[in-house]
Amino acid sequence: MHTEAAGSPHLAHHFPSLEQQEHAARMGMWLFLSTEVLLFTVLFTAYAVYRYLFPVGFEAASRLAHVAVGATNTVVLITSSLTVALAIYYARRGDSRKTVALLAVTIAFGAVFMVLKAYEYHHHFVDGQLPGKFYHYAGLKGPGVSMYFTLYFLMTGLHGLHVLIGMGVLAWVAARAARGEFGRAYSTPVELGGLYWHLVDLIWIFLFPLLYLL
Amino acid sequence: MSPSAASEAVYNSPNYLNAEAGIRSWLTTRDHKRIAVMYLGLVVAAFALGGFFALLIRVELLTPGPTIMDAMTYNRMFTLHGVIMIFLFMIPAIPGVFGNFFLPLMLGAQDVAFPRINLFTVYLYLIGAAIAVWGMIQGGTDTGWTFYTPYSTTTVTTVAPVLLGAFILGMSSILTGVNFIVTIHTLRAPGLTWMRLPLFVWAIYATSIIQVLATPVLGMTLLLVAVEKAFGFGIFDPARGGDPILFQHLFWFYSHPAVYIMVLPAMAVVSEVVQAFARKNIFGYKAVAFSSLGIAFVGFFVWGHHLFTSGQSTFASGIFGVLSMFVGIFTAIKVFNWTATLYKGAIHVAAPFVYFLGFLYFLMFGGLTGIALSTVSLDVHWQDTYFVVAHFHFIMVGATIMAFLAGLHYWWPKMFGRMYSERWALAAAVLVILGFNATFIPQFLLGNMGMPRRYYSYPEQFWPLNVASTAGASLLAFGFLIVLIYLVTSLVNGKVAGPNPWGSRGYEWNTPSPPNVLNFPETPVITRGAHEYQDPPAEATHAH
Amino acid sequence: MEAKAHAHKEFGPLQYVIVWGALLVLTAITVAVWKTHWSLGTRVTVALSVATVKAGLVALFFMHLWEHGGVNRLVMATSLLFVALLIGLVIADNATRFEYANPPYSSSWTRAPFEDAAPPLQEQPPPVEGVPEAAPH
Amino acid sequence: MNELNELMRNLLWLPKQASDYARSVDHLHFFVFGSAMIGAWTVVATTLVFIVRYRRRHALQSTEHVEPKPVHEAVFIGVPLALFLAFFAIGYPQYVELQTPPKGASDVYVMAKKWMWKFAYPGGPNSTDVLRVPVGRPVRLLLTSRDVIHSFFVPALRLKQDALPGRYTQTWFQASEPGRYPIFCAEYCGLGHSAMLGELVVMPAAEFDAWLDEQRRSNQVAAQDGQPVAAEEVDIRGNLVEQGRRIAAMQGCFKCHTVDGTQHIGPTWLDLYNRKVKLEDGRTIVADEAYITRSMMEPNAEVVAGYKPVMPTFQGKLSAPEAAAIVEFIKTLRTDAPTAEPQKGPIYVPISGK
Repeated sequence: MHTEAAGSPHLAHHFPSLEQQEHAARMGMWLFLSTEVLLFTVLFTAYAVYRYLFPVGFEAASRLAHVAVGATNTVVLITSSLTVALAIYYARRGDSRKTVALLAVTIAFGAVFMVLKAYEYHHHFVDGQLPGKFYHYAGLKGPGVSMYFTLYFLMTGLHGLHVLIGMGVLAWVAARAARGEFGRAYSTPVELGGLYWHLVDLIWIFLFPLLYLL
Repeated sequence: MSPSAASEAVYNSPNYLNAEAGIRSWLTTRDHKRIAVMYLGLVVAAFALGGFFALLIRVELLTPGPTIMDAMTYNRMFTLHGVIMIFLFMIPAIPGVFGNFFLPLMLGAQDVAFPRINLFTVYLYLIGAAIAVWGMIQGGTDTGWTFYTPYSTTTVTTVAPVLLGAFILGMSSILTGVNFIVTIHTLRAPGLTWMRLPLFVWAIYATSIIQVLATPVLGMTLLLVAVEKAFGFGIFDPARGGDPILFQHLFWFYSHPAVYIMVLPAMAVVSEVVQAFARKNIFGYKAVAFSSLGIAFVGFFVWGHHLFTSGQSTFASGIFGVLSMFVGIFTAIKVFNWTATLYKGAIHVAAPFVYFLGFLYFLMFGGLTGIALSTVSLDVHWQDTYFVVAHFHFIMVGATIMAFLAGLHYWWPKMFGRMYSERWALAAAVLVILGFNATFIPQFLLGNMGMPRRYYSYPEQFWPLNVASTAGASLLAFGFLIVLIYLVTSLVNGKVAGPNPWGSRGYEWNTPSPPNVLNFPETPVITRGAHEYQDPPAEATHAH
Repeated sequence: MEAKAHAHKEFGPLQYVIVWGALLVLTAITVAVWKTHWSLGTRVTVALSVATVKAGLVALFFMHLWEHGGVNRLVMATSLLFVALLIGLVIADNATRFEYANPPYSSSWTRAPFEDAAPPLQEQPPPVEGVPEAAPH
Repeated sequence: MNELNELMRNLLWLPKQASDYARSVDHLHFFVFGSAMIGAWTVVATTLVFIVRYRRRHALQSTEHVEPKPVHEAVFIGVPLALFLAFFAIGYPQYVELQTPPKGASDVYVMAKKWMWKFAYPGGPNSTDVLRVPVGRPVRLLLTSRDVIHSFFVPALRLKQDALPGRYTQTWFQASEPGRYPIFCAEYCGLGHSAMLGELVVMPAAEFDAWLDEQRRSNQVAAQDGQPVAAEEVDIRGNLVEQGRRIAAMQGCFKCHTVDGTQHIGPTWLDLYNRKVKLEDGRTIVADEAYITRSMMEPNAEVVAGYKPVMPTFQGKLSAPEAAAIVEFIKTLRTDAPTAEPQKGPIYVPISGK
């Protein structure tokens, strides 16, 4: 399978042409994204194990999640993925104005996501639906219930952290785009920032049904 | 490609050591060769520290009761030893030093794909090491390097800094892996097809895949332990429905492949050494190359053989047990092919070759005891005894350190332009190999007798073999000391090496010693595989 | 499919909007299925299949795997393989172990564990109480 | 055959085989060891022959290009794989056997805690650190732990099973040789890990039955862990000091505290009573009844300087009279009173406000 890569004309040039450098950067980013996937896999594995062991507790606890907010957040993130994909499209065509505008919209969507997330967290805090030993919600008790909230907070917390980092990265990219650094020849940072943002979206696509709907 | 073909200019231009002067030029360098030298200093320091703790442990075990320290100190000591040796030495040693130095040289490249990230990994290493060591001095973690829950989440000692340190070291390891994979994919010289890659590159490639895919799992798992200990979220807490075996699964999903992160680079080094000193191309290039990938791949399927006695299901133990047999095959292929490489060779028994022989011996016996350990019912007796300790020291200290020393001696003239004293080197090699056997063969027998590991005191029947092991350890330490002394003095008064003192035909020798800053005066064009020792040399005939 | 025709060209805004629309429709489908009273197994299957399709759309089109592919596809496929491996083998262990080696009062504790001589466990669990009928908000 | 078994067993420093299972595992061990040795030394010998035969004659000697035929690699893969799979094919069924207790095995509950073993038999009898089993009958062990993971290890049975907190694991064995065999804890569990020793006593079946019957009848045996001995019982047995010593032994106090002045994990009990002790926080305190009792119930509140706060609480595990009995026992441990004659009658001071 590796010989196929070797045969491609792309690798025949030794000196790092811009094209080759972009190829390298993109590949590095994909490798980094795969480490992110495996980082989350630990939590997905824990979720799978405890979901399997405590089906009743998890199903009951997941009904305490705010599905409407979660669904809204899904739409928000999907839409932000669209805007960031369009930003990359325009960055490649050297349209800085549209790129910056679309990136700004993406960051705004990220902010909306975080605000909605904070709203959910607030409600869970007030109701005592908290992880592990802090769980004190009187309305629902039993094996596995506090474990659901442990995983809920760990998974959404880590994801939220990634959203914040993604917003930071996109803001930095937008600032560079505003200075007109990107054009037809070079727009790699926009693309890499976009890849990161898509991954954040991709993980949420799985978190939403697992935590809210099952 | 031959030195004679290289332009005159490159020999007159400054080498990488002299190109710039001053501490600052080192701390901000992006030259892969200088980064490698920094790694060399760091990992040797870590090895000395970890080795010092190992000696203290052996002295404590000289008598059945308390000898020189109390139980708490002892428990901290073996944790320190494990954490330092694994995270600060074994994992970064060969990729960090030889990978960084020789990967671009073997690819005909000027540097790795992301030089700035490469420098960043050194700083991550330093930060991670500082946090971990500070934590161990401050609180003194007593969990063992395995951090098993619920012990690690309930112990009174400080665990969080060590977990955080290991996490940061993991990031360093991941970035190194990403860097190497991208470099191998994108920066090969013209004509350097995948099937012409030096075997060193193949094995480093396989190592990097494991680093990238396994390390994040460890990082997250350790963070979960830290969260659990700090906040009581209960994810591994048995009293809250948590499953301690889940921790073991997650931990070993990294830590078993991590064993291959430690041994694959060793295989990378000796594949070069055996060809250079037998003056012969490898027997079965494809088999050796692809078995590295095989190890990397199958190595991910076998972690459960650490859990045979943990309460894991019989079914799962069967799956992990049978898959473990397959991972042994890839190592067997390599051993047979290295041995067959000697056939019809022209063997020169110099220090690196002696270390190669030591490596072959330790890898074979370490590997076979590994197969014995994954024979499920035998493992039940040996699990968590000194047999396991001896087994993984055979692989890690035996095989990996032999390979590290083989590589260090083989490439020393290339890295620093000086020859070391061959006579001292041979004497030290023999001493190290003997001392190593004397240390760990008694530990195999202790394991057979049933002495569990991490024992501070022990019943009298284990006494004689423990004395033997401690005696061996002191011999081993003495051997390492000699190596350190003659290598350091060779920097000052060693004979000037010349570009290729071994007559090796590895690509990396087509540079002056030490190499100059930009490696190659012009991009080399590769027309033959590395280590072809036929006459006339292949490059002389490639014109037609 | 439409996308296939453009496989070698870069996607334009129109294609992105189409993918976006598909993602919204799929999200609606998951939520709708959640509201039905189908069996848990069916709902889990549908939810996870839909999530996988959505993730595939994002990866292939938004993340350009469709055009760039090659080694990056391999990277992603390999990491997903190991994800499946980790989850699959761990669950295989939990599902087949000695039933009382799983956490107390989990689904594998099918009956009251042992006779009088069993040492008591640390925590006596109540059954799951107060299960809400539907989403409270 | 038996001589060969003994020869190999001694050669490999293996302990006595106390069950048929242990013997069959050892036979696999010998097979693995033998074939591995033959294979490995063949490679070593080949290497040495090559080194001599193909030593370098001159510095720039050239060599021919040797490529393997597919058959070479097939042999390199096939031979070890066949051997390794044979190991697995023998070893795995043995493991399955070990994991599958036969119907009709008698149960023993094993509870591990820092740093002792408790064994409980159906119907109440229990013991600390000593596991008595009949020879020739299958015994199933159901293991659990009070705190962290421990591992029940009997080298003579080639048997090991982790004890997990809050849940049960199981294993079984059928001892074939009467005798006394050591039990180790094989999973690292803290300061007293290496002192967490036990003993397996394999008794003739009739003797075992008699012992168990007597235990069941006798009131001497304390109730299970977690159900403190009632106050009257302590009184009835009269000798409070002896009672204290016995309770201390049963609770595992001597894993960490000595009575002869030797320093161990915890402070020695010799001359402890009324001693002035320096605490971690710098205060000095007199070790009176109140302090000693507090140390049992809230051990980590006032830790003596130089010691680690590792003692588990005995709140709920010791009743007030039991704690008092231990205090009485400590009071008698004095260097100036070498013949600590047990006092008669209950003279403890009840602890109020507990």
